[in-house]
Amino acid sequence: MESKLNLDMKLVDKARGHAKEIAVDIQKFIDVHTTVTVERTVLRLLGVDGIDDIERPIPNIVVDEIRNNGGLDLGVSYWIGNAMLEYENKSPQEISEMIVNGEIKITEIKQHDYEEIRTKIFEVAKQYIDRIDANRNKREEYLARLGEGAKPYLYVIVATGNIYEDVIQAKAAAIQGADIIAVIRTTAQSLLDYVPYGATTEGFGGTFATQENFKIMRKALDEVGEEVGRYIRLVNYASGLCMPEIAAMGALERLDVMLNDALYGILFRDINMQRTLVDQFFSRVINGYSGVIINTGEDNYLTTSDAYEEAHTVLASQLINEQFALLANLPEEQMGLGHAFEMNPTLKDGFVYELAQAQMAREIFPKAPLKYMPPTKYMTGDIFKGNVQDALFNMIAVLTKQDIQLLGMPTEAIHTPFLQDRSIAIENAKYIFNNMRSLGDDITYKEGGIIQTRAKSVLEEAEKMLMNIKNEGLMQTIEQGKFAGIKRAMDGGKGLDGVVKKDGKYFNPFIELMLGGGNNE
Amino acid sequence: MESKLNLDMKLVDKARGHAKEIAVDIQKFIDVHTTVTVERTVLRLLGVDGIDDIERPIPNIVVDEIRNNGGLDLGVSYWIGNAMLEYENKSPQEISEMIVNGEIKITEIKQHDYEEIRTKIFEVAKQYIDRIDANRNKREEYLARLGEGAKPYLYVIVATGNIYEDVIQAKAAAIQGADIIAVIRTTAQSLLDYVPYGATTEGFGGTFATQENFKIMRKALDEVGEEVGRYIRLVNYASGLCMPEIAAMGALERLDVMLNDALYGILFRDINMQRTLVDQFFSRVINGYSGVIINTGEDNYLTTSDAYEEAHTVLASQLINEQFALLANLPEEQMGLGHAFEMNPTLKDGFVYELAQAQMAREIFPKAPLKYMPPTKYMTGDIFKGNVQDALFNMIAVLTKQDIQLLGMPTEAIHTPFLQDRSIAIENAKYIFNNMRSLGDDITYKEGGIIQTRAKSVLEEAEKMLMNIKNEGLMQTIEQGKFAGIKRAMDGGKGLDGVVKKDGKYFNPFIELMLGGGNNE
Amino acid sequence: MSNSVDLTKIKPYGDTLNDGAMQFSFTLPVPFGPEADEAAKILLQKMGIKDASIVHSEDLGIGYTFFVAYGKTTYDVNYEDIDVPKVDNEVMDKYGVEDFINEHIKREVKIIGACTGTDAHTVGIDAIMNMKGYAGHYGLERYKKVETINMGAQVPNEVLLAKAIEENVDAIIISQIVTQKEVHIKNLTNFIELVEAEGVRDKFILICGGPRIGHELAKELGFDAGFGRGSFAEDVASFVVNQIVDRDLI
Amino acid sequence: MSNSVDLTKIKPYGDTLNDGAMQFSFTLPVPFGPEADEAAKILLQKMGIKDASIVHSEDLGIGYTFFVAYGKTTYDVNYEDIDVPKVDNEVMDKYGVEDFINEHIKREVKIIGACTGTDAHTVGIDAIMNMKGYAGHYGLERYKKVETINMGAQVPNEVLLAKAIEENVDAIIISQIVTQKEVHIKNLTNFIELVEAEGVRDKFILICGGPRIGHELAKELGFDAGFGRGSFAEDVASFVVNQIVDRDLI
Ligand code: B12
Ligand code: B12
Ligand SMILES: Cc1ncc(COP(=O)(O)O)c(C=O)c1O
Ligand SMILES: Cc1ncc(COP(=O)(O)O)c(C=O)c1O
Repeated sequence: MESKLNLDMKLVDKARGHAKEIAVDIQKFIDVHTTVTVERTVLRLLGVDGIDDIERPIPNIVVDEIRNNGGLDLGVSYWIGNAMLEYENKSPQEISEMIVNGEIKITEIKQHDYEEIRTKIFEVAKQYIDRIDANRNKREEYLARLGEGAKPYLYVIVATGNIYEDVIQAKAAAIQGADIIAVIRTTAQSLLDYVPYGATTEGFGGTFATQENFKIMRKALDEVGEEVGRYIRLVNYASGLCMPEIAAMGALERLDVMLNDALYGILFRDINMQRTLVDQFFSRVINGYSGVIINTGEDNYLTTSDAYEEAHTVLASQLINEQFALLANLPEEQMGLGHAFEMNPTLKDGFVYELAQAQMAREIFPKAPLKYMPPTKYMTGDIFKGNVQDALFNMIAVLTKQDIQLLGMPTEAIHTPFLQDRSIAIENAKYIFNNMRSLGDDITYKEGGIIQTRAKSVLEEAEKMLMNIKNEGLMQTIEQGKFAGIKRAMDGGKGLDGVVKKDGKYFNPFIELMLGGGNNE
Repeated sequence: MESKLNLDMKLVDKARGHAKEIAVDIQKFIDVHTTVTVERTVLRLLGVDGIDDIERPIPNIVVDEIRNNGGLDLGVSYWIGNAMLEYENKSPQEISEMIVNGEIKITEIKQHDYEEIRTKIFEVAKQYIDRIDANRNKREEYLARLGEGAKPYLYVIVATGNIYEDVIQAKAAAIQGADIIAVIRTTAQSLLDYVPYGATTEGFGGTFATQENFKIMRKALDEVGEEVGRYIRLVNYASGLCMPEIAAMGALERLDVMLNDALYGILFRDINMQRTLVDQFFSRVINGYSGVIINTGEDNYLTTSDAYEEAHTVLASQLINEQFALLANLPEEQMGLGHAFEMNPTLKDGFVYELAQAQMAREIFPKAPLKYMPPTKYMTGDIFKGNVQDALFNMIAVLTKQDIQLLGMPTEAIHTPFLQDRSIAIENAKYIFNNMRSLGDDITYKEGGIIQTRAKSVLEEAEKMLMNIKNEGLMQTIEQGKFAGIKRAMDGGKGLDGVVKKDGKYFNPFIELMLGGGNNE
Repeated sequence: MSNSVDLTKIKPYGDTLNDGAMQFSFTLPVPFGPEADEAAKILLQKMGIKDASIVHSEDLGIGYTFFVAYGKTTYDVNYEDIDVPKVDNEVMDKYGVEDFINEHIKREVKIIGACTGTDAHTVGIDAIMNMKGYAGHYGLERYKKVETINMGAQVPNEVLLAKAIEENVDAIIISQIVTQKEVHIKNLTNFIELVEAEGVRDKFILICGGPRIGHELAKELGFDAGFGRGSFAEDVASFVVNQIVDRDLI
Repeated sequence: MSNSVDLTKIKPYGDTLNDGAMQFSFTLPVPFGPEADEAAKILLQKMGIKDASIVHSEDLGIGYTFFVAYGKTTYDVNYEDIDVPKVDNEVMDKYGVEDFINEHIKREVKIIGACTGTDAHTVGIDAIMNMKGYAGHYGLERYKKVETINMGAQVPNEVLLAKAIEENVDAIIISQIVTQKEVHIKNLTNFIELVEAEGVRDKFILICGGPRIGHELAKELGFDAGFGRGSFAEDVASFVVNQIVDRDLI
């Protein structure tokens, strides 16, 4: 792609270099730690599922049992593998049920040969890896057979709280033209240190993310996809205290996009940074391997800070997220880095600045399927004006070739979308994407004009910020409130007690398998 | 202004040359004809006004009397002047009233010396010319003292039928940010061969254009102009069977803009072409002299024909209108040539083609205060989408620096504007004009891209069309249905019987005074 | 599935079945402020809206206030009881109509059309009558064995009727686009009165059309059929040829 | 002038006084078609709308139809009868509040704030409390002689109250942005219950705020005041300092 901004690519490389050092530094910490949800994820990927009679998820019971007995530093793989050697013909699920029923004390079983344990576990793990491979292939088959909508993809949310009502609305949206459906999670699910179970029909401002709900919606979208002759992608939210578990569920149920960003959890959910950075790594490994696009949450910064003043923090964060993703072997083509149209509508030339920002993201991340978020902060109850704000947002997207367009709703400041709001939003986007389709290719930006100058200055500030972070450390920078003006302490927030330092013998078969091979290179 | 379209200016000159020949050819016809409304206009400008007891306007009674007695080829100036020599100390108004009352037979009075008649009439005429001069100066004073809104001016219509209700709505609009208020005429007034009298409170889809209504609204806008600290312009509609009379009323009541286009009347009102072309000349002389911006009706073509297919007819007509205006001594700065945003919203790249068209108009008529009309044809009852269509229209205006933006209403396909519709429309325009203010200056169009190519081809077609018209004659071309696909016969339509061939001694003091001098050069 | 609609009691749907959710916008002639919001809310309550919420209010600058509101209606509608009168013949395409004429009528069908009264909007009637038609549907002029006379805009009712009688047409079709102050109703009613006064009501098939006209309204006014937004030449043609046969006007 | 409003009988204004004109949009769970339009019209008629006109209807793809409509309400509202409870002290600016404290209270005023329950929207409470404030209005933190404790988001009611008691604050201010399924009502009611159970209701000035909260609602729930969209720190501060004096909490 030819640069329309005349960006200083050397400076981009420099900034990227800082980001890499920042990520590598954190990775050192990640590599020597595991967490309760990472271990529960391993269990899930070994086929462990279900709840006990007071609705506690079995993976939680097993991990808690091991942790309470001081064995989590070895990882659940070790203990389950060990038990499988002891009780031959028993699956991880059966062994887990035995634990739940109090039939065995897993940490007290005789410890078998380490290599045999590994071999045993890898056998099972590979079966589930096959299932993920199958999902990945199935997605590709669908895409080859049905095709997909043109970019920017039209992405809408459903959020009724009731998965069956969500299904109706998702199908309607697909018929109207949506390419991607996200089922918004119920308020505060991200703070639960377990994943609820089964089909659910109640939630606040969203629907519980459960494996059964994933399955129900996946089926519905496959059906409607056949009907409309387009593959319809499904999104859910991983960020939170169960990041890798939800990623695993997504991989098993063929979700296509997963919101996945530790920084989001730290800043906007007050999740402990150590915990969620460790969780993020494994979740990204899973997403990367299973062909799931991740979406990062830079857009959120601009809902609290000013989009004009703090534009560089978005770029800085995107660059960091890119490096974290690369370390998890997640290819650029799956990096749905986030940004947002949050310029104050009363700002003279606000649109022009926003155009610069969006084009800059496009040029700095040419292969990434950028996720572009709609105006939210400056939306009001004036739905007529709101629809125009959304139109301008759609224009920027088509002008700068964004990939994933989370459609703005005229009622953003009022309620989660009504059926008709979604239809209005889709109509808006379809009109603009078609009526201005080639405009972006037909215009160029004046040398040294407002757009080029703005992009240049944002890039410079981002590079400076990254250099500082590199020098001070990412965690320290967050402690100082450099992102979104929010300060979070290293030891504050939720979930720190779920972080465990690994033993030398710790192993996680999935990280090894997913990073090492598969159809991902 | 630097050309962004890389237009072939030689071809523009060539097209303009054709248009000039076309206009000059018609002017030969115009110069030897007068019409009943031209003569009524002369009376009005000599101070004749009022109605009789069955509400017939006095100017009509006088002109009909003269015409019925075969004297109209000399013009009313001749007869009134003659009567003034006969009845000294009587004003044209008093003489007219004597005619109305049957006290005198104006064509039977002894005929005085021709030069004395002229001198007499020129004396009176000059008094009214002074009044027009005073209005012009007053406008300039206001503009100097209060200033005006930034371009594109926000132009909205009021159309309640009730002038007092119109006043309320016009004031509200000005407070909300409108710069120009047009009082839409009641349906079919343009087909009346007289101008109604007095303040009116009933109309269909509009309010009668009367001198009293002009006065009432002018006063209201001057008041609200003081309140908001901006001069608020007032518009009415001249085109129709009373074109020059309304222009004269506008000049006397300080209107600022006047819809004024013979082609509109011919095509859309089935007014006879000979009649209205003669009327147009005098009306433009008046508008030109009194500093009133005229608005031409090319936009209307696109409400019946397709905006993509027939774009060149708009340009051809603009060039013809320009030449007609120049022949009437109307300066470029007052030529509000019309065009419209009427591309089919389902057309891929429709916006891009429209951008080409609007930019082309801008570059070909750099000094003209272009009047840009909103989407109407493809507006539907979907007011949410409608507001987005209007937003795109506003974008093109600010990108291409249009001057007079007739704001689109979300309810265009439903009803004449509600108070709230106008507010929504003004909000829309203010948002976009500010938020994208400098975008036009910051972008350039690709050499040989869609925009440049489109402008080139429209220009070429327009030049060809003008060459054909030049060869065949304008009236003949209209007979063939070359504009808006509507055929009108030379002798068809309304008002032909009001056309009169001038006698060698005919004179019209106002044409001589207005073309000859004043503060207009 | 949780969602099963009771058609005898339908209610608006926001995001949950029968939530009754509706959006409103309107202006009240009272000054911007909390009292204005309250007035807007009370109005909605009177209309049977519960949980009325004024989500936006705006000062219109002259002591009037504009509102956007949401709320939930307490009313429902029995959908099963609804019976909308409709043109009941099947719509044939151009070739179908031409075949029908050849087979059943065996002569030219003559249709006169106009946009009457002060109405100058010809695009609609042209869409139906002119050669090129509209949105890819050819107009009546292009139909074999159909002769058309399009009198254009602003045609007085008297002139149209006189011409129809003179030309001995089968059908008279009238377009009315402007509806302000019910001018279309007055105009169409007047036309029917004229036709009846002339004693020729049974000779003609009378049709009107326009964006605010429906079959039901047309019937009420004394026409044989009415066609609203999105009608095409084939709708009119199919109706006319069927009527000629049904009413034995062959 | 023709236009004179009778405030005891106000009606919506479209383009003529008392025309009653209103705009509606809503979805019905019935398939697109003339019957759907008719159902929409009947619903509006039940709501007291005359001349209901469905100007747009759209197939939502799942047997549901979306409508845009206009019509004229037959109801009116007596504006003169309206009495909206409002915070009745005058609003002072920052300097006014500071002077008021120096003059009448002569000690530090302590305010604790939080966004409670599951609500994570801190922008509103930050706008009131944080140094930088909002839209050019400084936040409470910047007021001299005002000490603030901003506990941030998702604070359980119990934790907030315990901290308030521990710190012996004057006022507790709570933000609630999420209102789905009336979660804000439940949450705020629960807080009042806690305060009463602890027997400390009279010790504190209790305030809540958020885009869907008004003074009236707040009073109903048992708070001393409520502040909606567009409130600033000075609104809260003025109320608090006045209450301290009026309720003799000095
Ligand atoms: C184009 C247009 C014009 C053009 C007309 C050019 C022409 N030669 O027709 C011009 C610019 C001249 C014009 C002028 C005016 N217009 Co005008 N115009 C429109 C506009 C933008 C589009 C109408 C149109 O062409 N639609 C496309 C056609 C294909 O659709 P249609 O007419 O509905 O026809 C279809 C069906 O209804 C049906 N149909 C229609 N007729 C018939 C007849 C039969 C027999 C059958 C079977 C079917 C049928 O079939 C057609 C095809 O599907 C509308 C706004 C809008 N977007 O609707 C305003 C609109 C109709 N105009 C309006 C007004 C008020 C005027 C003026 C009176 C304004 C004024 N005061 O000066 C003037 C005067 C006109 C007059 N005396 O009638 C109002 C009417 C308000 C109302 N509800 O009464 C509208 C709605 C705009 C508005 N919001 O103010 N207008
Ligand atoms: C920013 C934002 C977010 C950010 C919040 C970041 C943060 N740190 O605050 C993020 C991205 C994290 C977020 C997440 C969610 N959000 Co949110 N969010 C918004 C958004 C865009 C803006 C809110 C805002 O900041 N407004 C600006 C501030 C200044 O205004 P304000 O809050 O009204 O405050 C003013 C007054 O109300 C008053 N005030 C407020 N509080 C108080 C307190 C006191 C004591 C006083 C005196 C005054 C006062 O004074 C303030 C200044 O004038 C709104 C949409 C919108 N445009 O309103 C949605 C919105 C509020 N969010 C919504 C939802 C549903 C969510 C989620 C639950 C979605 C989900 N399922 O994941 C999540 C989870 C959040 C949770 N658990 O609470 C819905 C709420 C729907 C409803 N009516 O219940 C909205 C309306 C969007 C929508 N249409 O869906 N959101
Ligand atoms: C990256 C990311 N993850 C997750 C979420 C949603 O998480 P929660 O369920 O906590 O609202 C968001 C919301 O905007 C996000 O941006
Ligand atoms: C040039 C011109 N004149 C006049 C009019 C209005 O004239 P009438 O009163 O005939 O509707 C228009 C309407 O669009 C116009 O474009």
